[in-house]
Amino acid sequence: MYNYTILIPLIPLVIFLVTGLLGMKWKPIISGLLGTTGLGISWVLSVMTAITYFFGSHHEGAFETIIPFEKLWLTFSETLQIKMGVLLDPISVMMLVVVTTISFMVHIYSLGYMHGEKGFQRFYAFLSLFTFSMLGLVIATNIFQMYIFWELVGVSSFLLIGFYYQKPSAVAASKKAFIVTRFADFGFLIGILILSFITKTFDFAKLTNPDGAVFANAAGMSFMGISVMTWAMVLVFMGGAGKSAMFPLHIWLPDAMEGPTPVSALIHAATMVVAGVYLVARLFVVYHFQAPDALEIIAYVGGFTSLFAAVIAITQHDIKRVLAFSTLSQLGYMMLSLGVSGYGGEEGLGYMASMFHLFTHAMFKALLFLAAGSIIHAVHSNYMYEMGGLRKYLPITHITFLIACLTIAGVPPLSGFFSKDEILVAAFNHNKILFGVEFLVAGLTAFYMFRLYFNIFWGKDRHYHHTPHESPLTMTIPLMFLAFASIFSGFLPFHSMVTSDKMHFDTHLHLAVAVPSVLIGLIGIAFAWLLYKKESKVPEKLAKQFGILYTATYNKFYIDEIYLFVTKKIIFNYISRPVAWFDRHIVDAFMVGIGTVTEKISYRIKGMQSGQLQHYAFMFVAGVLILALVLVYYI
Amino acid sequence: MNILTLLIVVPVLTIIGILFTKDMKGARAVSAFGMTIQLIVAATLVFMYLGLRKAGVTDEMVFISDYTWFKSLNIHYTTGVDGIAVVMIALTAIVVFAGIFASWEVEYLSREFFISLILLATGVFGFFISIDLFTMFLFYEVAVIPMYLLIGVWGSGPKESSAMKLTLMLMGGSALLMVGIFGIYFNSAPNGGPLTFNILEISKINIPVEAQRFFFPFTFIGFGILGALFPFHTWSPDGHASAPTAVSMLHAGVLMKLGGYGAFRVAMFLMPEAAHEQAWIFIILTSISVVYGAFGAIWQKDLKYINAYSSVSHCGLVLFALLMMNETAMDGGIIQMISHGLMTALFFALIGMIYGRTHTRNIYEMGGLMKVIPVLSVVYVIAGLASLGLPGLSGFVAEMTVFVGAFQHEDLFHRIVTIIAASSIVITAVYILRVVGILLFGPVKDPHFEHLRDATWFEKLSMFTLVIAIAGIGIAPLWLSDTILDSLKPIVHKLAETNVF
Amino acid sequence: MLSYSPSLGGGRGEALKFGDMNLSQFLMMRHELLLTAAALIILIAEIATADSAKRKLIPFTIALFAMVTVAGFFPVPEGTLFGGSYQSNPLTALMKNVLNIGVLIIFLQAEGWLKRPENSDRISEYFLLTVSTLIGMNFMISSGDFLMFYIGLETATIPIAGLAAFDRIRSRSAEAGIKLILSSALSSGVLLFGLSLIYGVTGSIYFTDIAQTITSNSMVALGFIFFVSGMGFKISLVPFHFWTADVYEGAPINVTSYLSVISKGAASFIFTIILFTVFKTLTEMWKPVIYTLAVFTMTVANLFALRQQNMKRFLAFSSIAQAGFLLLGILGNNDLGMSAVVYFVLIYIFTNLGAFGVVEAISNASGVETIDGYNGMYKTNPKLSLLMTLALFSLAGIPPVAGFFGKFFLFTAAAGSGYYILVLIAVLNATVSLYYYLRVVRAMFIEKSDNPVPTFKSSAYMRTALIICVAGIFAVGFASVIFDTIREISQNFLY
Amino acid sequence: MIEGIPIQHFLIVSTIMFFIGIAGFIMRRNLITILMAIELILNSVNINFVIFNRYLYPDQLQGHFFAIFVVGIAAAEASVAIALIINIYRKLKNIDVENVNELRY
Repeated sequence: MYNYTILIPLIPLVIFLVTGLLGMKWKPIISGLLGTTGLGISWVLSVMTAITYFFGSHHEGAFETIIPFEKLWLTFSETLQIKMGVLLDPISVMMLVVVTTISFMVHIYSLGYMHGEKGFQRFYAFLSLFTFSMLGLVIATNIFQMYIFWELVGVSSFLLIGFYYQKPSAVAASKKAFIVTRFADFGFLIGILILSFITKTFDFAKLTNPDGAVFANAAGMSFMGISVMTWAMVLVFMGGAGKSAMFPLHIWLPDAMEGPTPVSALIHAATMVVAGVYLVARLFVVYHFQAPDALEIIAYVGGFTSLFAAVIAITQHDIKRVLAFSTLSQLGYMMLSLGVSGYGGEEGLGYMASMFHLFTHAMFKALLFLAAGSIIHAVHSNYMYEMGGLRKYLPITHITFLIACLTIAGVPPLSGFFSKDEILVAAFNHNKILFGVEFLVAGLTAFYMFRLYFNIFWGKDRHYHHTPHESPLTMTIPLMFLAFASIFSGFLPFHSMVTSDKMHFDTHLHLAVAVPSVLIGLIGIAFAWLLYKKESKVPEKLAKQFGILYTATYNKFYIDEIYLFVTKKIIFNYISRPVAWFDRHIVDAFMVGIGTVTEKISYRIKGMQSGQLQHYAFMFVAGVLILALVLVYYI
Repeated sequence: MNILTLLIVVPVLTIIGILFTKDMKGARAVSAFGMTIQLIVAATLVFMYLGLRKAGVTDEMVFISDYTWFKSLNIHYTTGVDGIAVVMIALTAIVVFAGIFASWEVEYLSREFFISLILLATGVFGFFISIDLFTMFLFYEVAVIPMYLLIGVWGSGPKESSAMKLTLMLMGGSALLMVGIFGIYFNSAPNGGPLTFNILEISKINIPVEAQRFFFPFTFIGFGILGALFPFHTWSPDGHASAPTAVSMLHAGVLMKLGGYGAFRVAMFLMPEAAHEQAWIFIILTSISVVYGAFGAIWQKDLKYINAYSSVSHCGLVLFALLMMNETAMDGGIIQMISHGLMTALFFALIGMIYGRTHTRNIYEMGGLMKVIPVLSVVYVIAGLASLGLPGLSGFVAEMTVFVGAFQHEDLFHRIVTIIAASSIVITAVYILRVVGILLFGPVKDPHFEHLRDATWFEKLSMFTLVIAIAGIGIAPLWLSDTILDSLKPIVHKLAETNVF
Repeated sequence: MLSYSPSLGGGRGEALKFGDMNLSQFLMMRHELLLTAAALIILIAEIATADSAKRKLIPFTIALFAMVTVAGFFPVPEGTLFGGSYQSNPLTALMKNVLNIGVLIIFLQAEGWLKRPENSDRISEYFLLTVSTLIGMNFMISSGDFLMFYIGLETATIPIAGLAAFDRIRSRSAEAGIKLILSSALSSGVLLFGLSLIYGVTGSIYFTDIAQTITSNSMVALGFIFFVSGMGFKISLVPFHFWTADVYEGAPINVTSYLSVISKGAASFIFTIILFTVFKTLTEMWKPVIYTLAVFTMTVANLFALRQQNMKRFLAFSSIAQAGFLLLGILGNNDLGMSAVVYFVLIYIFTNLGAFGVVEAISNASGVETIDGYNGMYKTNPKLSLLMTLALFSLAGIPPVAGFFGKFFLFTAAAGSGYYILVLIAVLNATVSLYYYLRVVRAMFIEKSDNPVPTFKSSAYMRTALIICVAGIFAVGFASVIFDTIREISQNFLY
Repeated sequence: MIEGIPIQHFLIVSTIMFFIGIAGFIMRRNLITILMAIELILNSVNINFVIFNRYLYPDQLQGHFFAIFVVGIAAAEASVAIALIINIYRKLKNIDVENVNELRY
């Protein structure tokens, strides 16, 4: 009954090929409309799928995993095969909805935002390519299919970040994004290889079977004192960390903001960056039963990242960068909550919460970005100190932005409140330290979001070279839609839809956790109100107060610089340059040397041919003697 | 006539045809025609082969035809192909076809150029269809020698010295090879009977192990030199840098594959025990050259050098995979040959075309080409993505098959070197993106480049032939890998049954 | 192979055999007889023709010799004459025919040079001397005892000295002559001393008797070494080769090619025969010697060839190197080796004469004899350059030209007896040799030149000669029947 | 047998002659002298042949015949050599072998 699901990824693919090959011939807008309508169709399809899957057949117990379509793509050996297929289970269906929704919104939005840009067709072609790859990743039936689309997602993100290819910073950013994620994928690949070595299979169906039969021969296998499964799963997580920009592989995400804002909204806020979370969720069973240590690591990485990013976000001026760091911090939330989750029923709360937050976050973070896009569209600047008092110019943007801020700050009854609350509860049940961290981060989040909000929409307005005006409908409609989503998506019954064991379980509000978290959120908002509502010198003073600490934070703790040092200095100068030198001056020189030496010898011995008959005679006799010696030696 | 022999007759006829032409136009027309025929013949061969297999023919080699040549030495002209040879032939036909169009505008001594080019191709085809070691070796040298003139006369830069270096190193390789072949020949009848050069017959008997121990290195290194085996790869950067476009294409695309092909078809297939015993040395060497070549490429400025070093890395991967000696890895190795052949040919074609426009190969003197010559640039990006192993293009299929296969090895050492080799995918990404970034993106460096002419029809023909092939393999690899796997079975089986470990 | 063991005059009574020897048996010597007849006819023609018409002698002689060559191909009766001093069998006949072909080509090539005014009065001299040396070689080839062998050898050598000094105007020519005659005299002296020792031990000069009675002892060893040195001089093996380069350079090109191809071929043939038959019981003794010689010859010759500028000198060293390769066939010490040697000589004749032909044509036309002088020649004389390239590739042993097959079989023979390392050395040397052959190719094809060799059209004779060479260079390799026949003949000869 | 003279003496003489010849060829500068040195060598060979034949194989004549032929050929050789020496003399106006080195390297 789900056979049509294959169309969901195929439509964007077809559109990509068509626009990519013929797009240049058309009027730009045609490819835009084509892409949008196509995406609309897949959106409708995936929503249908979701409804039928979750609410359609009234099922008892667990949601079953359905594979409506699967085709052999490549055979390695009898057991190891890559298949291309569609796998439907709660998380994949949910992701289908997320991806198509956001992508659809972005498509509409871009009609206005990218209007008149050079390479409009290219933009839409790449958007479709990305959507296709992301959908393929989501519905992967086996880990290798996932890896394939994982790479494709990476490359389409590379292409979109570098959309303004004549802008050096954009090129650099895209390069960075690709190489960093590629490095992470290397880990992912090794992880896959180890898994395949142990289990002789790629299929999620086999891998994520709770009985863990396929891991039988992993028992006792270990490398450098750590069990081989931990190795494998940590390496796999490395891939996820790369895509989801977990510390220390986060560096590419802020720079990725060089891309057009809709791209940031789609790829670097809502969909691609959660691929890592999705991967961990997809393999959650394996993590939980085979490599609990790895899960522990994930929890701490997530926790640290969320704190770390939140702190940086406070100091940034580029509004997109602030959003980027907030994305990091929220992703940290999700990872952490997966990390602290158990399996089954109440235990699996973290898992459910993570997916829940993934969903809501997608909505409001996309909203934030698109709104930011609309702001930038209006004032032609990314920097908040060039903004202020915009609320009267951009009413719709203002309202939607405010809603988003409240949502992320976790103000009830907006969706962010519910999802974050679940996460905090999960953390609270499992690990008090992490709970503390997350609690703090909740406050920080509220603070920096409203710092942003007040800076943009309040304060006294700068004199803009032309008065900002509200964006066209194509851009505001998505805003409103997403605002709607971020308000109400909190009421979706996730606990009965997306759970670790696919079974329904009951959740209830833990006031002990909820109330303080809301309070700290409000406190954060209050601080922001005090500092930024009116123009004041206080922030600078504070910055002065913290001095070195502030600068360090402002420069993102110099992580980029460290990376730069490693790549540019170490790899280029101290590895590849010596290698090149060695190749020229040792290996090659040796080969050439053989030749030159021969030539030298030939000049040395030319004296033998002196032209003197008697020398020749002498040589003759000498030769006879030599031969005689040879004989004496042999006989 | 046997279709395989046709593969040699067509080029020879083409050469004769060129002799009768007057000028460049005639020469290139004739060669284009001839090579198109050749492409068709190759395609028919592929389909006939698949048809036979589908019909359930299970012989190790098909289309076997056998003429006694030197009776007294039992030298035969024996042709026959299995799936591997077939796909290699198809690769060659495609690359040569593209090469002809890539060198559409060779004015200087164009007739001679095309003649030597096609002569080279003849050698390659002959090599792939030969079962008899003597003819194989003969064609091998026929393929190597025109190189000297092609580079020396039509090359650029320090062409004489590079051509000389290339020729001498390759001939040095064939010197080792010759010894190896003699060794095989004189041990081909350990328990009486006539000596033979026939690979199939030799593969049925077991060459004495001590003989294998002595001759395997000769044979393997002899082929390995052509396969750019570290540290015998240094002919490749200079050679490629100085060679004219089509020659680099053919050489990197096809000729270097002779090395890998011979290495397993002759060295490993006929001397399995020694192969098993000595594999570890060469595995280390090859995994070095995989990483080393990639790192070497990072530092280069000259487009051709970059590509030459990446070829070292990729061809290293081929030998590496073959030495893993399990079905999957060897399958990957052969797919890697095909894929690298196609994409490196595409690379060199593009470099030639770009060089023909900008008259420089130094990446720092170019920039922002994406704006001025979009088609060429886009294809360059595609080639780059193929070479860094992007899914959907051939490179990914090859590399993944190699890594997965190699990692299934029971022995920890093999798995660790696999990881080392796999690390090359990151380094590759680094240098490819570096080049793409500097060369195609960013603002246009040189005002002179503002008005460059984008790809012409023949250039497009040449490029898109290769692109289609690359994408085809990348999107639907199944038939290719299955074809190869079938033909690998007997080889792997022979290797497996003699595994001393 | 011989039905009885003859000895001259000795008590065993074979002297009687002279009695039964009737005229028909003389037909065994058909080659020698024909050549002698030819020589006489040339003499008479010389006397008959007026000074003005001397040039007509050239086509006349060539036609005559062509007939001789053709006649040589008719099957020759096997057997022995003069009580075993002279033996005739298919192998020797084959060798003589090979030589005839070579000489025919050389005559064709000589035409341009003989037409020169300074040679106009001595045309017949040239032919006479050449034919007489050829007669000597034929006797040497089919000699059945050391006496006949020695007579043949000297008959073959002494006139060449005259030929080498043929150019009266060039002092280099005279020097070449004196160097050749003196050092060859020395070498034959040493050779004779060796022979005398061997005679002292075995008490016979007949190959067959010696083969049966000879045993390894120090005196034989000494004699053998002297013998090898003498032969080494004729085949110009290092370190007995020093005369070669000088004589080749000094002598007229035509004579040089004669020296490098015909006399070397004949000498190496008989050397092989003697080693395989006379000393067949002493292989343990001669193999190390030949091994050493081979290594020295290939390596040193290549090293010298690397930096030569003069084409003739360059080809001289290359031909020395080729002799070194030839020794590998001898080391095979079986029918394969024997046939490989003969086959190689055959190929070598076509190849080297092709190369020398081009050199001669060019030096006749423009006097250029240096490699640099050939720069940019492909532009002006494409055909000649291509031919030269073919010849050089054949010398270097590059397929598909014949040289590849020749070398390959020589190496096969050596490898067959287990000399893999020697084969490796040889092939590596071949690679080095490729370097200097390619130098010439580079000069002709790649290098640019302000005043390249002017375009010219060589005479019909020269063209015929060159065409024959090209045909040979291609055909001999691919036509496996040739090698198979040679193999068969040498099998019958040895076993 | 020739009374009282054992074969060794002859052989010693011939050997000495041989090496004198070689030495002469290598050391003497005058072309004619070199030619004489060669004659020495050839004659030592002749002595060998004759002596061996006479002492060891008295019932046959092979050695003698060989010697005779050697003498004959030596004569021929000498004549040609002298002719060439004269030729050289015409060119160089002397017959010092040291000057005959135009061709070298």
